[in-house]
Amino acid sequence: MAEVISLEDAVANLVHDGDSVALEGFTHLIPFAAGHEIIRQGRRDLVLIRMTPDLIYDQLIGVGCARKLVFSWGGNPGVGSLHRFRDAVENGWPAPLELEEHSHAGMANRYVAGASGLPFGVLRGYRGTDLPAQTPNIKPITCPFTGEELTAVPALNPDVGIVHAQRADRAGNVQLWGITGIQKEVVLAARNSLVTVEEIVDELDPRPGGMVIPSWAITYVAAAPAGSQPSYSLGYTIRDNDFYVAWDGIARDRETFRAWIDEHVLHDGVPA
Amino acid sequence: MAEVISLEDAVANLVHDGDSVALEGFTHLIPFAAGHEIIRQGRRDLVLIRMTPDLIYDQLIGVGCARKLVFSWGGNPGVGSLHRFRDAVENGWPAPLELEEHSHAGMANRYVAGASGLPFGVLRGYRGTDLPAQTPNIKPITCPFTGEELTAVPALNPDVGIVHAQRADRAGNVQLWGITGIQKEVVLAARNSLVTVEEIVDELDPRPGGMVIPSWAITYVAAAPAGSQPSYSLGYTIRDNDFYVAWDGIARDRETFRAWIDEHVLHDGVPA
Amino acid sequence: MSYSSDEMMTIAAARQLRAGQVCFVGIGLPSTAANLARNTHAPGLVLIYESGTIGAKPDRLPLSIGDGILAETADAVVSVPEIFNYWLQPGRIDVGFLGAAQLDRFGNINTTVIGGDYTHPKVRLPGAGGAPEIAASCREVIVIVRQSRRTFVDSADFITSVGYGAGPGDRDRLGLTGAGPTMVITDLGVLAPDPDTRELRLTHLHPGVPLDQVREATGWELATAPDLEESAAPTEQELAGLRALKSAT
Amino acid sequence: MSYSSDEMMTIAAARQLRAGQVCFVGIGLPSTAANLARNTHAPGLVLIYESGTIGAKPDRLPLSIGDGILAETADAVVSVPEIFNYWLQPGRIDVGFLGAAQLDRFGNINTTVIGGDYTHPKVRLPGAGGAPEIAASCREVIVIVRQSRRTFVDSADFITSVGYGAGPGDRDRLGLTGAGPTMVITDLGVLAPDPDTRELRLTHLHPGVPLDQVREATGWELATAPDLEESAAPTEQELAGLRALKSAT
Repeated sequence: MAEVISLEDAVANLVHDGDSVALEGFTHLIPFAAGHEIIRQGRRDLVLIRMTPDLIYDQLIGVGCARKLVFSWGGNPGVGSLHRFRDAVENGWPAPLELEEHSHAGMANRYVAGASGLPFGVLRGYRGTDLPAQTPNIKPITCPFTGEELTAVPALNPDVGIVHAQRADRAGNVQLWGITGIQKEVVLAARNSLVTVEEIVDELDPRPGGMVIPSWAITYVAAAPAGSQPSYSLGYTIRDNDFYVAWDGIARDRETFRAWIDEHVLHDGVPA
Repeated sequence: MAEVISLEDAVANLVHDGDSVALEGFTHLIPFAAGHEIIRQGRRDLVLIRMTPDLIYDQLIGVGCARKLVFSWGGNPGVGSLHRFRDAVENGWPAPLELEEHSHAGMANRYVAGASGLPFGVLRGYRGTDLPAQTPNIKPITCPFTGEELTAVPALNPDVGIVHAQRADRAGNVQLWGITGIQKEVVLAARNSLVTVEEIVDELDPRPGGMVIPSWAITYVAAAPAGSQPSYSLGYTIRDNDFYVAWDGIARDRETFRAWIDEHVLHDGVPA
Repeated sequence: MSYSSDEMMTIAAARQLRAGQVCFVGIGLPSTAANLARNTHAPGLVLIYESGTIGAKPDRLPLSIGDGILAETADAVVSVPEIFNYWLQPGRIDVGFLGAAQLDRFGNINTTVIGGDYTHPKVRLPGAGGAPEIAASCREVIVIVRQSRRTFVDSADFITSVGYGAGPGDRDRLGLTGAGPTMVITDLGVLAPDPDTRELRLTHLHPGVPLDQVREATGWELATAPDLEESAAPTEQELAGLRALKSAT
Repeated sequence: MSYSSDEMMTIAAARQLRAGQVCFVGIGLPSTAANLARNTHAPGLVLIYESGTIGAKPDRLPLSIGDGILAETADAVVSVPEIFNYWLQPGRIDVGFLGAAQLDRFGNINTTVIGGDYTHPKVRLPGAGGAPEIAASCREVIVIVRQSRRTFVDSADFITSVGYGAGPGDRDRLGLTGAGPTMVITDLGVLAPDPDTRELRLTHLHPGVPLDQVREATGWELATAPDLEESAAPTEQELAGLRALKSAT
C-alpha cells in the first residue's frame, strides 16, 4: 500500500545522491513540483532518466544535480533549445554531463521491459543510424523463428520513478486521464515510486480515458496542487506557454538562470 | 476505413476454407453470432485460433470446420469439459484435430507481437514444462545484455481476426468496455478483421474503462445484437449460465449435438 | 456445527490469506477460498483474475473469470497482455492459487493430458491457461485439490506447471522467480514441501481424518512432518461466511 | 495575393495529403501543414501525434504534442508504448512528416549533433525523438525544411534518421519497411529521390525562385529532374485557410 505523505518527506525518503531517477510525463503531467523539491534538497550525481527532458531537467542539470542523462529528445517543446542542457554538454557547465541517447520508441520499450520484469525489449528501431555506436545499450537480436535481425534495448528499472497525476484517493490509489504517456510503465518499472497528485479525494469516480494505478503498486503518494506547472494537468491546470517561451531567455544566460532558481525554487514559499 | 455490412456478407468475404481464423473475446464479448455464421457457410479446414476455446469452438469443431486448433485453455468455463473438442482429440470425430498448445501468457504475447509488427515476443514462460516439446513455436532466447535465457514465441497474424464489441458509429469506429481482454491486439494482428457489435449508433459518447478502435484499422463492422450470447456483453446482455451448464449434456452425445446445431444454428431464423 | 470435507478444504485455504496480500485466483475452489477470506478475516485482500480485473470485490462468487461483476467492482481493469506482462510476470503477486488434475510428489501439476501419449491421450484436459506462469512467477503458490490416488501421483503424465521439478535447485536452474508451491490443501489435510528434498509431505490432518486414509489417497510413499498437526475445525463464523457466499451465488 | 516563402512551403506540404490518409505529425511546420490539409481539401485526414492521440481534430494549432486539445478531440488516446509499437512500427501509417537540422543528398537526417565529435559537439541538438522509427516505418516520409547550405549538406555529421542510407538497396538491407523520404519540401522548391541513384534532385521550383538560388542553397551538386516544374502558387483559399489557422492559435 502506498503511503500518503508530504512531497518533502517523500523526496527525502526516496531520492539519494547517485540514484537513477526517472521523472516522467510525456508532455503532460510533468512532475515539476517534485523536481523542484529535489533541487531544494540539493541532490547530486543523479542519473536522470526521461524521454523528453523538458524545462524541469534543464533546471536540474543547470543547478548541478545530474552526472548523467538518459533521454530521447532534449528540447524546449515548440520553442527551441534547452540552454542549460546544451551548456552542460557543450561546455561542461556547471559540470560535465554524460549522455545515453535513445529514440522515443527505444526508451518506451525499455520502460515496458522494466515494468514487465524482462531484462530487455525488442523493436524495429535504430537500424542504419549512428545511435548504436554511442552506447552499449542498443544491440542486434535475431528472431529464433524467422532469422530476421531486430534491435534489443535493456530494461530500465530506475531506483526512483516519479510521475504526476490528477487524483488519488486516501488509500493511495492513483487516477490519471488524458495523455497517459508512459506514467504507468515508469511506476511499475521503478524500484520505488512517487506519484504527486493535484488533489486527494474520498472516492475516484470513473473517468473516460482514465487509468487507475492501484495503491499497492506505488511507494508514496503526495499532494502537489498545480504540481505540473508550467506544464499542465488535464482538467486542473493548463500549460503556461508564455513561461516556456520566456524560459529560452532565462536559461540562455548562467546568471539569469541562477537568479531565477534562487528566487523561484530555492526560496520557494519563503518570504524574501 | 471499415465497411459496415451484414454479418453474412462480412463472413462470406473474409473467411475461406483453409484460413487461419481467430475468434477472440477473453470470457467476455465472445463472437458467437459470427461463429454460427461460419458454421452456416460450411467452412472447412480452418486453423482455429483462440486462447479459451469456449462453447463456440466446441460447436465449430463438432461440425467439422477445423483441421487445427491453436489455444491455451480448452474447457467449459466453470462447468467442465468441452466434449466435442475432446471427442475430436481423443477419437478423431468428426475429423482429426491437430493441436498447437500454449499458455495464456504465451498466446497473449503472440498476439502482441503480431499487433506490433514483430516476428516474435519474449516472456518468462514455459520453462521446465512439457509444452515446448510438443511444438516448434516455443524456443529459448538469450538476453544480449545479461545472458539470461528466456522464452520466445512467434507472432500470431491470423488471416482473419473476429471479435465482438458493444458499439460502433456509422463510420465504423468501434467502442468496447469492461473486460477488454485481447480484442484490440487480435484486430491489429489479423490480416483482415471483422468486429460484430451490439448496436450501431450516431455517436460514441466516451465510456469509463472503454477503448475505441479506429475505423481505419478494421476491415468490416457488422451489427449483431446479442451476438455474444450465451456469453455476455457488459451493459447489453448477461451470460446465460444455464446454457453453459446445459451444453455439457448437449455436447456429450454426438446425436444430441448434431440435433442442436440443426435446430439452433443451421435453421437459425428459418421457419421450421 | 457439522461441515463437509470440501468446506474444511476451502476454509483451510482461506485461512492462509492475509489482508494486504495480492492474490491471483482462478474460478472454483480458489475463487471461493479467496472471496471467503476477503469477506471474513482479510478484508484488504486484493483479488486478481486473469481476465484483467485488479482488486475485484464481488459480493457473490463469479460464474467465470469473465463475470461482469469482476470488472464492475475492480480497482482497475487491464488488458490480458498487461495482466500477465506487467502484473504477474515481474513477481508482484504474493499468492497464486492453482488446482490440478494430477499433482506429483514434487508439486508439479498436470492439466493437459492423462494416459496414452500427447497426440493420442486417454483423457484430454483443458490445458495450461495461466497456470504455468502463475506457478513460475507468484511469490508463492497454494494448490487446492481433492486428494486421491488418481490425482496424487508419483510422477505426472505431463508437466503443465512446474512445482519443484525433479527436486532441490531445479527452480533456480530454470529461472523461476517465485518460491513455488508452499502448501497443498486437500479435503483430507495439508501437505508442504520437505525443506531438504522438496518432496510433498503431510503437515496437517483435518479433524477426524485417519493418517491411513491420507496415505491410501496418495500415489507415493507419503512422509509426515515431525510436527504433524491437526487442522483447527471450521468455526461457526467461517462456516456461516462460506455458506452465505455460496447461497448468494 | 502575396505570400511568404514559408507559406508556400507549408501549403506545398499540405497539398501532398489526401483525405483518408493517416499522418504521423510533429509540432511546427508538419503540424501546420497537416492541420491545413484537414481544414481544407482533406477533411478525413487522420492525424496521429506521438503523445498517443489518434485522430486528433484540433481547431487551432497545438502548442506541443501534449496539448490538451489533442487528447480532447482524438478518436482514441493510447499510451506512448502503444503508439510506437502497435501503430507506427507495423507500418499502419501512410505519411510521416519530419524536419531536419541537416539533410544529406540521400535524405538522411541529423537532429543530434553538429560539429566537433559526438561527445564534444559544437552544437548539441535535441536528438532523435520519434524520428528514427518514423523514418523507418511510415509508408512514406515527407521532409519539410528551409533550404540552405548549412542544412542541405553533402554528408551529415550524424545520421539520426535514415533516408536512403548510402544509396540504392540500403533500406532493404537494413530491413526498413517504409519507402523512405519520397519528397523534401522547402521554402524554395521540392526535391525527390532520383529513382536510380536515390540522390535528392529538384523536381519543383516555387514561383519566382531562380534555379541558381536553389543550387546556391544546396551543399551538393544539385541535379534537376528532366521534367522540372514550377509549383502552383498558393490559392486565395489556401492562404486564407493557413492564416485563419495561425490566427486561431
